[in-house]
Amino acid sequence: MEFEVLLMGIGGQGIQLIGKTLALAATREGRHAMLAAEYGGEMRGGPSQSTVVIGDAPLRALPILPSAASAIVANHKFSGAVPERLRPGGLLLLNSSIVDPETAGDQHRVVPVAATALAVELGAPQAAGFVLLGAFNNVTGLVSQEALVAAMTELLPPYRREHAGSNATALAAGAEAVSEVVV
Amino acid sequence: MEFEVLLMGIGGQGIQLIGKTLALAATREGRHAMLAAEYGGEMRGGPSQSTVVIGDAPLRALPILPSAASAIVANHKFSGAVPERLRPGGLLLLNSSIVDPETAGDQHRVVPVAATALAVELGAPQAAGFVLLGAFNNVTGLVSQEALVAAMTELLPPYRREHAGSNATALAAGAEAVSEVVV
Amino acid sequence: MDIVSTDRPPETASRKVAEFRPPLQLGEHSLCPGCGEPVVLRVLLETLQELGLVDRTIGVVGHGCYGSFVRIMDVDVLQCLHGRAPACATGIKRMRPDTAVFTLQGDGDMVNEGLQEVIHAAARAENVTCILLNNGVFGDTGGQQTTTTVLGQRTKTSLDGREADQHGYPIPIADIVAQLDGVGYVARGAVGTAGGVARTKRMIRNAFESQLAGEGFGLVEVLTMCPTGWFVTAPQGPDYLAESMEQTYPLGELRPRRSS
Amino acid sequence: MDIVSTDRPPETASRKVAEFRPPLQLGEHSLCPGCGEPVVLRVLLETLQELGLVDRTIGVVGHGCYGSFVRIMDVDVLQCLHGRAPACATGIKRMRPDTAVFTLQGDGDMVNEGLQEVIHAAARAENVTCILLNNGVFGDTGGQQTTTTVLGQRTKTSLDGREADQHGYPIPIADIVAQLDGVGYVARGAVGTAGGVARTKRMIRNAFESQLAGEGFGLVEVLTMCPTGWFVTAPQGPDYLAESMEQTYPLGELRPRRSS
Amino acid sequence: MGASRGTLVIDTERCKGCELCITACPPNVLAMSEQVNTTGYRYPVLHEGCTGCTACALVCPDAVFEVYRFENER
Amino acid sequence: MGASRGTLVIDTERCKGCELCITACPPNVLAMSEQVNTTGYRYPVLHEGCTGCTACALVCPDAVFEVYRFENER
Amino acid sequence: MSAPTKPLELLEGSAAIAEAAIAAGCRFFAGYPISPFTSLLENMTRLLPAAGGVCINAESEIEGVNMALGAAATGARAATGSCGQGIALMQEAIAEMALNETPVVVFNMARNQQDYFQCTRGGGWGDYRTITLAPKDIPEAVEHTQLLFQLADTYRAPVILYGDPLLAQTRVGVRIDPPSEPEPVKDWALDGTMGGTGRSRQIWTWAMGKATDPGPGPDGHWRAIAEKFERIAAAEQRWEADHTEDCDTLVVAFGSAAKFTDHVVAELRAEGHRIGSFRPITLWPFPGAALAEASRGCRRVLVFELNAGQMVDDVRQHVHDRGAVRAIGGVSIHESGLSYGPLLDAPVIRQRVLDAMRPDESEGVR
Amino acid sequence: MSAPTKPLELLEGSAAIAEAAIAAGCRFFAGYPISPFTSLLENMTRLLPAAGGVCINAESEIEGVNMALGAAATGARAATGSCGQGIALMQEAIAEMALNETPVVVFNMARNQQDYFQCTRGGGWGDYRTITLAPKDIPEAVEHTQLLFQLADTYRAPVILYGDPLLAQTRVGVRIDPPSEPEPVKDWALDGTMGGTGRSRQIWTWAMGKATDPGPGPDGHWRAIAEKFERIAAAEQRWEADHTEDCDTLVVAFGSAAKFTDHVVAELRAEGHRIGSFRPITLWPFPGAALAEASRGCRRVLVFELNAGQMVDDVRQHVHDRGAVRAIGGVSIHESGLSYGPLLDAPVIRQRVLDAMRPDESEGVR
Ligand SMILES: Cc1ncc(C[n+]2csc(CCOP(=O)(O)OP(=O)(O)O)c2C)c(N)n1
Ligand SMILES: Cc1ncc(C[n+]2csc(CCOP(=O)(O)OP(=O)(O)O)c2C)c(N)n1
Ligand code: SF4
Ligand code: SF4
Ligand code: SF4
Ligand code: SF4
Ligand code: SF4
Ligand code: SF4
Ligand SMILES: [Mg+2]
Ligand SMILES: [Mg+2]
Repeated sequence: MEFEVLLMGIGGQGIQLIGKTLALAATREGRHAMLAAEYGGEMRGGPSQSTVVIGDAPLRALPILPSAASAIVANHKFSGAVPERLRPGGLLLLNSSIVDPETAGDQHRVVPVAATALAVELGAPQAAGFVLLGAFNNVTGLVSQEALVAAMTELLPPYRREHAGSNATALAAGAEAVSEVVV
Repeated sequence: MEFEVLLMGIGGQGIQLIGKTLALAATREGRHAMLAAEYGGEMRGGPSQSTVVIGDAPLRALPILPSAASAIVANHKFSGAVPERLRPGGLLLLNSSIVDPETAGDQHRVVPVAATALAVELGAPQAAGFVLLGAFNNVTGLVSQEALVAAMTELLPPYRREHAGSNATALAAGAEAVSEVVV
Repeated sequence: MDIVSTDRPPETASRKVAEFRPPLQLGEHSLCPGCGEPVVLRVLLETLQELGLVDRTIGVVGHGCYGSFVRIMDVDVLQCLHGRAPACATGIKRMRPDTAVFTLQGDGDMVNEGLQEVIHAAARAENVTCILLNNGVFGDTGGQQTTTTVLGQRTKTSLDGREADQHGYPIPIADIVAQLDGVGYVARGAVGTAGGVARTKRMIRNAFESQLAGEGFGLVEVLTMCPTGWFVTAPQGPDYLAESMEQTYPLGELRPRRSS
Repeated sequence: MDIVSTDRPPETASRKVAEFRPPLQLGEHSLCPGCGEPVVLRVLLETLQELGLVDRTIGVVGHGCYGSFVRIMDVDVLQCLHGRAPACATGIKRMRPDTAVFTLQGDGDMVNEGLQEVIHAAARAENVTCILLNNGVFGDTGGQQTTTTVLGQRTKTSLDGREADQHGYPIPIADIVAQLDGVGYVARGAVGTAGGVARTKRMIRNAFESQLAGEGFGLVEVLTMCPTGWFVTAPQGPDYLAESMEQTYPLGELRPRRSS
Repeated sequence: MGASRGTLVIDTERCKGCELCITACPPNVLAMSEQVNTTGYRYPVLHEGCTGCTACALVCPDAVFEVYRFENER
Repeated sequence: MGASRGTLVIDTERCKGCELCITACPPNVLAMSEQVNTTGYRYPVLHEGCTGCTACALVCPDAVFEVYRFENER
Repeated sequence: MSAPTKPLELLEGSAAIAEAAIAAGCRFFAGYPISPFTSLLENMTRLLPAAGGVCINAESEIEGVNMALGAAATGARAATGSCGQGIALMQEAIAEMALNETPVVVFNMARNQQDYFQCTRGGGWGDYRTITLAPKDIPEAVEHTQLLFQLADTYRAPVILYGDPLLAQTRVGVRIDPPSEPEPVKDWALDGTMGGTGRSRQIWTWAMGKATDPGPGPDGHWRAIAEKFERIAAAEQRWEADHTEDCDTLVVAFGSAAKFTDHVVAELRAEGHRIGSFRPITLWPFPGAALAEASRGCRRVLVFELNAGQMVDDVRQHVHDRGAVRAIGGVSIHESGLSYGPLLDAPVIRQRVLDAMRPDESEGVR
Repeated sequence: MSAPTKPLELLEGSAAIAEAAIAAGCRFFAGYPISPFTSLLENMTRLLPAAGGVCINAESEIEGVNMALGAAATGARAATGSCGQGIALMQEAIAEMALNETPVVVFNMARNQQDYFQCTRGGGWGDYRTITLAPKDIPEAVEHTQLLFQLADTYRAPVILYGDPLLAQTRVGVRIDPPSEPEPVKDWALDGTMGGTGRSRQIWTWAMGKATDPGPGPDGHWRAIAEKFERIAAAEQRWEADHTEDCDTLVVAFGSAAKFTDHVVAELRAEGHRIGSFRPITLWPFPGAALAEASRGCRRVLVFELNAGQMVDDVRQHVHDRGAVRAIGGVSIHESGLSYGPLLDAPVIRQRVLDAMRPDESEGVR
């Protein structure tokens, strides 16, 4: 089985980093992972998207997914493609601080997480993405929470190592926020 | 009818210039002419060859002649190709000051002209080629002798104009030298 | 300290002394916060306007972040191949001697890929004006080392800083060009400070005036901030420029106009 | 005046002080009478021999009349693309740092087609020796104007003489290179006179010694006669060289070795 | 800060928050806002004492400023 | 012309007649032949007075000369 | 075509081409010496200034082609040229001109026929093709030169003349007439006048347009370019076919080589062989339909090209029966490296054709 | 192939290729930034010095490729790369390396599939071909990278990897193993040691040799090279064919695009369509015989390539029934100009295939 995640936001929200974290965590757990960045070209600002696929055997997924089982939407600005690609009944995890869950329609299993608000609350506004990832991972159980923390830490460049702690807290807070959601 | 001439010598004997003279003379007379230089590349010294074709209608001749009706051979050094290309019975005009007519075989109509000796005699050692051309033209009657002189004069670069007189004399001397040859 | 309202022009008698953007700029650029290149675009367009060259100018633009300016410059423009602007400008100027022809190139464009083009054009005394936006990196491709990167600078292809042994020395193109015969005007400015911007604008004006007077090749090198490619914050840009780049590339007129 | 017999070595006690040709030259060249290039080949090969570099030298030869020297130089040699010798030499030297690497290029090769290569290699401080045979024309293609053709010279592409307005100014490449950081040694010689040949040889020796000492990029520009491309007779070559080329390109060490 | 000899119009929506204007202002009368514009950038706000020198406009890469000089100093 | 302090071997067949050696010779003891070699070029002939200075060999593009210096001036 | 009153001029091919180009309105030329292109450059140097044009001995091929691009961008008829190596260096710019639509004539005075792929498949970047005319002799080269300037302007595209040493250096009597068609109006050309109007001009391969007047962008623009090349492919195929009605053996060749094969075919026809000839005049667009037609019913299609087999790719794509195709040419280089070797000779070709026609020969695909 | 013990590394394609190259013994790399090649250059900058190699951020593509040529001439395993425009600038040198026999690996991290001609037909000069491998995904790119260094040395020729943005920038879990084959001995390489022996070495496209030991010269040498390329053409064709035994419709695609068409074909197979797929792995030598075989009996051969029609030339030459060929791809460019546009998407491709399979469709040649 391969499990696909679409990640969508705008530049600066850390979409690429949380995608990498998820893919690396799965890899470190001995699974197969693919992370495809939607090519933004050399235009600055604008959409940031990526897709992660995780499986137990060598992957067959395409680097441009025809459809996906789940999505994390951090910003509504460029998320027009989500409803198209997310399979009916798929998991749609929203940053409800920014995206109104009402707009998500009823095709998908919507899980709202007030990620930005939570992150600000934790004193780590840069970590909203990790709140979303922690929540997403708790809902899907894709990888272990420890693997996520380890992967996040590994990926931080030396001069950002000081964020490791607050990012980990954010991951935990995200998981916590959806702990009662039934998958 | 198209009439072909092969011209062969070594660099410095003026082979290219007499070829041009003949072709230009024919052109000025309103005929069709072609002058093809055998490509010597960027190697210095060595063979100098060209071919001239003259006709009354637009020419059909190839720029590399499969065979020719006549040849002017100013030096034996690289003339190996002549017997091959000159049609049996063709006219073979030799500079007998340099090339031994005995070596010419009996396939062709050999006309020896002591061009170098004649040119030196005339006090114009540079003009041996024009002696050969004058002789050749007299034997073949390809163009008028006046046309040859005019073409030669036209082709001389300004700083060599002083040779015009001695070249003309050489042309005449060549014609004279073969005036008794029956074509 | 009171905050002054700045959402509309003052109602008291006043004179507008600076405009948002020059009339020749057709829209917004999309360059990074703190980038120095749009500043040069602005002073260039202002200069064309001020010299009355609007309807007889042809620009040739190379490849770099400034490449996107072709969409917002309201002059006839050729977007050319990377590095080749001086050659294209030559063809243009020779066929249209009455126009003002300029190139807009970066250090990667002019001093890497197209070093040959600019030196040959200068020696050929082509009567065109080349404007170099020197930020010491390939900005557009994400911050790799160019030939003008200063020693010690970290880039994505000089990870521990540019080292002379491994990566060679920076090339001061304006100094080289200034020494060639055939050259009418060469200067080096910078846009890290307001004074620098003003002086740069005068240099660009001098270069065009030199072209109009038929004095030969003109080059204005402008040091510009590239916080993204330098891996510094935008506010640090001007200081970094002054402390690193200006040390290697002193500012000033390297070849003043003959007439002046 | 008696004519001395010169068909065999003298029988009286004597010492041979000049050899027909250096042992590293494998055969005759096919260049024009009075060409200066074979003289440089000779002193180059003699120098390699004298410095004991015979079995650790790699040459890179460009395109020009000297290109045919690859057939007669008894050293490992790459005949490279027109203009690209300094780039090829870079790859070679970086992979074989213990060899002596040189390029042999003409003015057309180095200052036209490959201007960029040589300047970049110099700025990169590549530890190689470039030898420029500057005759101010494309000799091999029959005498067209190069960037080093002096003003006033007639060529097949400057029929009334090179005119600055139309054809631009000559580029003094050695002077440009001499000013770059990263450079170990730059000199300009000429082979029109015996003294010039001797001095040129010393320059070439200095350049190789500089390379062996790891001092950075070396360039020796040698002015050579090209009677064919200059449309003068062979005996006129040296005078023409002195009167026209040397005026534009003064001889000497433009960047002496640091150690000297 | 003395009286203002000039003032600005600041098109805050265009600002990208690079702060070049802040350091460029000779009398130091510009400061960055606490708020962000719709693109998410903080932008400069003007305090009393502007001289209308145009330094801010000269250095701003994003053409955020119009500068006015008062006929009579206020 | 003084006595010869040196002498040459001239490989006349290699000569291309460029005359560079003639002008290069300091004591002016080289002159071009009247004859031509088999390639058709005139070549240098040596007169008395050679100093063995090697100038001719240095300038000759065609490696025509070997130069000898006598142990004792003749 | 030519006025009967004007006398013939004995011109070297390069001179004839230069005169034809100038008569066609060429006003800018930039080139770098290389054999056998050099003589075209020299003739342009000699002739162009007198015609009010500019000829630059460019410092390199890359500078030459980009100068020509710039000149063409202003609307001037512009040309450049070189051969093999130099054209290789120009490939980036040739692609650029195809994609930014600047009309430049490129004279590839090649050393031989080994650059067929170079001309017909580019090697630049992106989807583009270059109209390539391969004259068989100098009078045709004159005609093609003028046609090429017209085609370049008509389609706003770079175009190529595929010449060779025989075309460059042979002298024949020719007449150069001014071209019949007038130069098209070029409202797209950069003349500097549109600044400040909000509708200033832009030449750009990505065709993104101005902020006030967006262009199609690379996707739309490159698709439009591809469609243009399809139109050209349909409209501009040129060829010559001889004795193809009843032939059994068809000889396919281009350029100078075709002049030789034609000669051989004529000889063999005269001797009673059912042989015909087909010559693509446009190498691109390759006259595929005409070849299919001409080769219908042929048992053998003999491809003679002086290279290791390049045009044969196009022949195989279009010939009626692919199994009938046989390559009878080959690499053949003069010892100087700069021209054809001994294979370009009528008797040699005749022998190759006869060998291929031997009934005992198996008729395999090569 | 890969040792089961070694864990997977999550690597960006460019990083995986860089590691594979270094594992294969690459010790010299020179390149110039251009998207999407830049990341390969950056990874080489990061990794090569630690492996004892040299990575130069060359000042231009021309300098980069000639540095690599020089490095390879000494026997080092050397590589360079770029995409479209930069590869265009390298064409002269790529031809040179083919003709002077210096083995260099060229990474064409292309922006799309519009450079098929550029890779397969050169555009340099003279008769040469370049072995070109087009991996469909990153694990295959790793394998191909190592294979290419081996092929380059085996045949002493430049070779190309045709990548794209998906291969350069996607991250997957991969394992890089050292290559199984040892590096061949290179007695031809210039090491400087042969000076003064009378047998000093020479690398030269014209192969004229030394005066004391003449070489074959251009005629002989280039004919030998042409024969070498014929040998390569025969020996090195690689392809993948699926469901071709009984298929009615064959989809032909290469590189990343084939990954998408395979997906669509598998879907349609599962739905009962008699459809198969054919993927040339070597773009040159094109696996013509295998395609002829695979397409035997097919009513439709659908060529999907993201360009205006380039590989279709090769398909037409070799496919069993030329009349069955239809192009279903096209130009499709991302708005940035730097990557694929919307056509590279499984649902879109599926639709195009279904449209082409509609029975009412006329089965014409495009
Ligand atoms: C032939 C070629 N090589 C490489 C590129 C890729 N490229 C585009 S922009 C750029 C960097 C330009 O740097 P610079 O000119 O300094 O401009 P900046 O982005 O720094 O303003 C490069 C290398 C290209 N477009 N063409
Ligand atoms: C790319 C390329 N362009 C042009 C040529 C043709 N070419 C061969 S030699 C030469 C002239 C070289 O001139 P220079 O280097 O000055 O040498 P010289 O013959 O004067 O000694 C040229 C232009 C070539 N070989 N390659
Ligand atoms: S990358 Fe640098 S040059 Fe490019 S827009 Fe950003 S700051 Fe400016
Ligand atoms: S053309 Fe000039 S450079 Fe070439 S061999 Fe002759 S004299 Fe020497
Ligand atoms: S105009 Fe001058 S004083 Fe006023 S805000 Fe701008 S920089 Fe400061
Ligand atoms: S300089 Fe301009 S863009 Fe930067 S902060 Fe000031 S107003 Fe904003
Ligand atoms: S060695 Fe000296 S003196 Fe003797 S001939 Fe030669 S140049 Fe003259
Ligand atoms: S210099 Fe040499 S080649 Fe020239 S004339 Fe003297 S001996 Fe002969
Ligand atoms: Mg830059
Ligand atoms: Mg020269």
